[in-house]
Amino acid sequence: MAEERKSVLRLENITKKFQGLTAVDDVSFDMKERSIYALIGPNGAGKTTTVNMITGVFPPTTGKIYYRDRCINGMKTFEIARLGIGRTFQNLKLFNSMSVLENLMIGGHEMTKIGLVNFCFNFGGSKKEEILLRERAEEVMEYLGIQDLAKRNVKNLSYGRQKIVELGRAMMTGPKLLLLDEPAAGLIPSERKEFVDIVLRMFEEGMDIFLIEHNMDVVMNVSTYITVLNFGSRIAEGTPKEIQSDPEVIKAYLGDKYQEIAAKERRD
Amino acid sequence: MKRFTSLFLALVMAVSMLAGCGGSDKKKETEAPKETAEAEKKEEQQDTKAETEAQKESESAAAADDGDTITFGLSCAITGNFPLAGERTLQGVQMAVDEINAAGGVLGKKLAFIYEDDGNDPTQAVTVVTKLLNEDICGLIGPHTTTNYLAVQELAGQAEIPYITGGSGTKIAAAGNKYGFQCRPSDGMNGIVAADFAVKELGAKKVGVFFNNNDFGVGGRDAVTAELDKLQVEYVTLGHNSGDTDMTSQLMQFISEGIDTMILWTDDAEDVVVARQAYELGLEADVITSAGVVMEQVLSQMEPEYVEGWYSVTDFVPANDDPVVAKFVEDFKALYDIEPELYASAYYGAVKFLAAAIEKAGSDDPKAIRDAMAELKDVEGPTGTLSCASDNTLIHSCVVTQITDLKPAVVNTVTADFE
Amino acid sequence: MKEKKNVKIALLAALFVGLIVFPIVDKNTYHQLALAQTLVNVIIVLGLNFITGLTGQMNLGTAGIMALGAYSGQLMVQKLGMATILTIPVAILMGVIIGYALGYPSLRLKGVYLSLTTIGFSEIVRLVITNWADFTGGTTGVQNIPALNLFGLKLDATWKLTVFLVIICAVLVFTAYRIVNSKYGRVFKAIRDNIEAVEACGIDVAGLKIKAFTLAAIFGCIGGCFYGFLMTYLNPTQFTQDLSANYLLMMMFGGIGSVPGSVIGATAVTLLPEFLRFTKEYYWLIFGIITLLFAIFLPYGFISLFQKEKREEAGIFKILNDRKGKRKNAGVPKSGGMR
Amino acid sequence: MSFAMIMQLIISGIALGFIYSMVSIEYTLIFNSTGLLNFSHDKLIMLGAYAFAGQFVLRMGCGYVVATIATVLSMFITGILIAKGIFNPLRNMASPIFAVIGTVIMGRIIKELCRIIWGATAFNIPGFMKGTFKFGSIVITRANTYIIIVAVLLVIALQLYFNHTKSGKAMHCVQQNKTAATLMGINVSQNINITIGISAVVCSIIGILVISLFSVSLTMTNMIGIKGFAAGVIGGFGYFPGCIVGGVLIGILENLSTLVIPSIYKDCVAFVLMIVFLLVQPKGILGHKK
Repeated sequence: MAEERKSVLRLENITKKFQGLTAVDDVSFDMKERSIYALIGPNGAGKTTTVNMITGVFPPTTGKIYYRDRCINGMKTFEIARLGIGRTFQNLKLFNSMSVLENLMIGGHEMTKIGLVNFCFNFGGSKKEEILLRERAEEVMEYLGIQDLAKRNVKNLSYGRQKIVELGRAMMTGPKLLLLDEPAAGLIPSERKEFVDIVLRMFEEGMDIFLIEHNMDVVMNVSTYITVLNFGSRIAEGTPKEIQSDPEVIKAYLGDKYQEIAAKERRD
Repeated sequence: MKRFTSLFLALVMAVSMLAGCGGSDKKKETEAPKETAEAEKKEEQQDTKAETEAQKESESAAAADDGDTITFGLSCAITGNFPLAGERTLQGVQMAVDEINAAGGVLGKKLAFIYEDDGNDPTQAVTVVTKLLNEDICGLIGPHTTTNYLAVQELAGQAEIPYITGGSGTKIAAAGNKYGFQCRPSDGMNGIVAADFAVKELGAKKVGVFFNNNDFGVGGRDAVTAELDKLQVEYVTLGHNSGDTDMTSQLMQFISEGIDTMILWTDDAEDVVVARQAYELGLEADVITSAGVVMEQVLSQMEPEYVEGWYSVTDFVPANDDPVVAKFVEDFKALYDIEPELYASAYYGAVKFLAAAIEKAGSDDPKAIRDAMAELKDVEGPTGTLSCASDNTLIHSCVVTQITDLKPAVVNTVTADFE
Repeated sequence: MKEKKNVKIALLAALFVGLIVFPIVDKNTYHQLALAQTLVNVIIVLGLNFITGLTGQMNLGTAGIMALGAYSGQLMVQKLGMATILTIPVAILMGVIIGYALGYPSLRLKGVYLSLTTIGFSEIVRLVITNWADFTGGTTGVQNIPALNLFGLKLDATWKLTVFLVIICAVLVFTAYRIVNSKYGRVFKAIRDNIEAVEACGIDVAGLKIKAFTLAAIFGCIGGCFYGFLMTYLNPTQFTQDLSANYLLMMMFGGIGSVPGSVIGATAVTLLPEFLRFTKEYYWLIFGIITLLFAIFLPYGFISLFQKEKREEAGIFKILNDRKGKRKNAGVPKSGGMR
Repeated sequence: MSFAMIMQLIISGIALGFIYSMVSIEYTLIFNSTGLLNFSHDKLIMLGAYAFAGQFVLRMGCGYVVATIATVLSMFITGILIAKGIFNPLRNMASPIFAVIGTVIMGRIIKELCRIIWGATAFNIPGFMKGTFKFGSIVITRANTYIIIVAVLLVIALQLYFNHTKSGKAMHCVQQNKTAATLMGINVSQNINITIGISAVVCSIIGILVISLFSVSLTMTNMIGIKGFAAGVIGGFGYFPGCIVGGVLIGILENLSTLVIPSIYKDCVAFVLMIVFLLVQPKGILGHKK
């Protein structure tokens, strides 16, 4: 790990106040290239607020966000997404009136070049572009193993399948950094395992992953580096092993009562 | 691919629907050949021309066989936002036709009419008149109001069928359409008569001209202001939109300008609002209005004191001792037990004029009838004698009336000279 | 699959030829006028389909768009002596201007608020045209509009204009069909379903909303321009709220969001009153009742008769299904309409 | 323009403004509970006027009070029929467009029915709410004073109803989240039926009050229908006291605008204001809900 890896995502003293309530309080961290970086913390720790600031949903009150050393404060959501940040949503935002294939093709929409006026006159070009887009979508579906669902309407699929479709759509935008907002939530163990395998496979192929997750066993055996938030401020940072034994983290998750019981047991 | 079938179905439906709507009485003939023509198209055979040709003959044949009647078209507003005019027009025309047929019809043939509803909307007027022009008619009693007349005048001009409208706007004569006739005094004349009456009879020093911003009101305003300029009398003009329900601001401006006479040129609904608010705001001024106010259905909406002493330049008043008018009022009351008013009398006169023209022309060929109409003089009608002037206006006299206790009485009749 | 597609193309071509032949052969100007009016309405409804059908933004200002499309061209012809053929590019330019003028509020407003803005826009356009009498001719309107002359070929008779309209309408239907079934149609529908997700895919939603409004305004203005030539007379009283509602009715009657649906809807709602004219006094009431029954029992329109899953979502078929108690395709969640 | 004249303009502006307020109250009721706009509300007002004047007073000759009660009852039932027929089947569709179209068609049918049943002639009730009150040189018609009184009473009653009665609070839940409301045991469609019934009653009251001002005709409510929307938006969408403020503001500004711009542009004022407010301040002056 000697050579200096470039920083992918750097937050410097980010604070966010909502009319007096400080959701995120002076958080800084630096995500390096080639890593699965996890942001964990109990409910209401400010994880989703942080993600919303990164993706430009609302600007931070103070502090700077850098993506590959380029300040993205105040940029619009779609401008940030175009820089190569794909994301999935905590509460599954899919296009319910369309099929799986169409959902994925929307993901790739930005890659197509033909403008509206050009489209009306250029018959061949737009046909070719459409076929190209369709093929890319089929490739991603094969990669994710959902090619047989292509024609099915998204709203009729099971929750696990829908999560994978949303992941597929994020991949279609050709991201370099993938933001996963609680991907394992609501999945049954077999689906969770399948999801983790896909994420690991993507990581090996060069995709950096920024993970927001509750589920400890997913976080602990997947991520390379973890930051823990509690009540909006950073309480710990480090590799999964360090985090597991860090007293502050245990207190934050299991509350101080557990601390006393553990101490009592050690004493007896 | 399902979408393709539905797209195809849509266009097939369009064509078959079109075929179907060739007028109710001809439904059977056009329906059958059209369908077969349609079927043939599907198998790409090219003899569609022959098929629709056959259907064409059957259509004109149907019109010729009922040779013993002469039909004319009538377009009036039964639905839409002016339905009252349509109803009264229909009653007036029906009565005239029945009377003519009772007296032996025209050229020995029965007079009949087909009527369509134009909903007092220019778009529907064009559609309806096109439909009527395709029937075998010798004349058309046109859509009422100046707006609809202007929408239709090019159409009727091309079809070379004479048509008479009850619109009174100055733009009608100005359009100068050879085939268009105006069976009500044009606002040009009414406006001048109103202005003269205000200045000469009532000694107006400062006149307030309150006009409806539609073509009827604007036409009236221009005529009145032109006459007032000639008479060098000071005037103030203010407008309101049709359908306006609050005239306070305009009336307040009139009061603050200190006008002693107000000339009001607007439609029925606005007349009522102005009358009420002028009385409430205490406008002390003689008022002369355009034709609509004296109609029974307008007066019934008002309290007597609102319009006490108002004058109105109109062409028809039921309480008129002229024998022709009195007889018409009686017959109308006997038939429909309501008093006839402007629209019924105007279009009654128009039918009588059309019948007289057919008699004079001696045939039901529209061009001949038009030429006959151009020279026709002195046809007796409830709204005065109809005689055609060079600008195709038929009525050249109007009546100045005064309203006392909601009863309009004739003050004097003015007959303008015409060439 | 291949030969099924060819048969459809052949049928459509036959229909196109049929529509071209029909006005030439059938001398009855009433039929020609009815066909021309249907085609004008089809063009306008196609435009409306882009915003209200696909992106789901309520537009009740179609009358205002049509008025500007019609008046802009004709006033140029009358006041500046411009050639009549140029009214079409002027209408397209006016469409782009309206696209931005109406597109901008659509970025900030949604649903009911947007529909009120479009109503306001349409009313202001009508009032300005009515009251700015010396430029627009006010309530006397624009009279005797000259015939459209295409580089010398004067379309003075109704049937000539109708034939030209059939060609223009066919081109626009084809273009609209291509747009709706392309990436643009798809992304418009995506905006209707979930805006945040579209933004997360790096798509500039604001730009697309304005594109949708511009497309609708261009189609609307072209329709308005031909409406002017067809009627040979323009008057502000024609462009009322009722007219805008009529276009929404056409789109819904045929089927919201689909091009064949818009064509069927425009044809049916334009010709139905003509059909019912023989009932003289009550034709408008009967027309109202038929459209109301359609609106309630077949809300997804005529086209939904061909799309199974759309059909079962609402209206008479849903009621029948619920009563029968069996849910044909198991995938549909039990709660049915509650989405 | 003397001071007294301007005062008269303001007073009659307020008087007319309250009509717009009443109209915006009536459709806010429906908007509050279904989130949809009832585009046939102006035709319902006309129906109320026709029922009261045409049917009960002129044809059946009953006294004003009896006629009012009869009109209110019949309109309540009409409102529920409309709710059952149009609003409930169409309200949980994907987009509000379906219900909007349903109400527009309903409006057309009502207008045609009025024309066929009560005829096309415009008519009035002689001596109904005639006369004016004079304060020095300022004049205000009796009808307008009744409208102001009824409007204020209505707002107070509706505020109390919405905030302090069980079914009133239920309406709040129905508006915010229909699924949750059902889970809480509120019969949503029945609640909406009542709301639209009340709204139809308010329509009929407006209809009765404006008879003496506009007289009963098929086009009596065209203008106030659309301006009612403007009043709601400017005052504060979905908030009753806001409707009063919005309506009065439009009434006054319209009248005063004639001092500055030609009187024919009076109607544009309401629409320009509406669009400005929609863009700049969508929640209106008093409104606190977006």
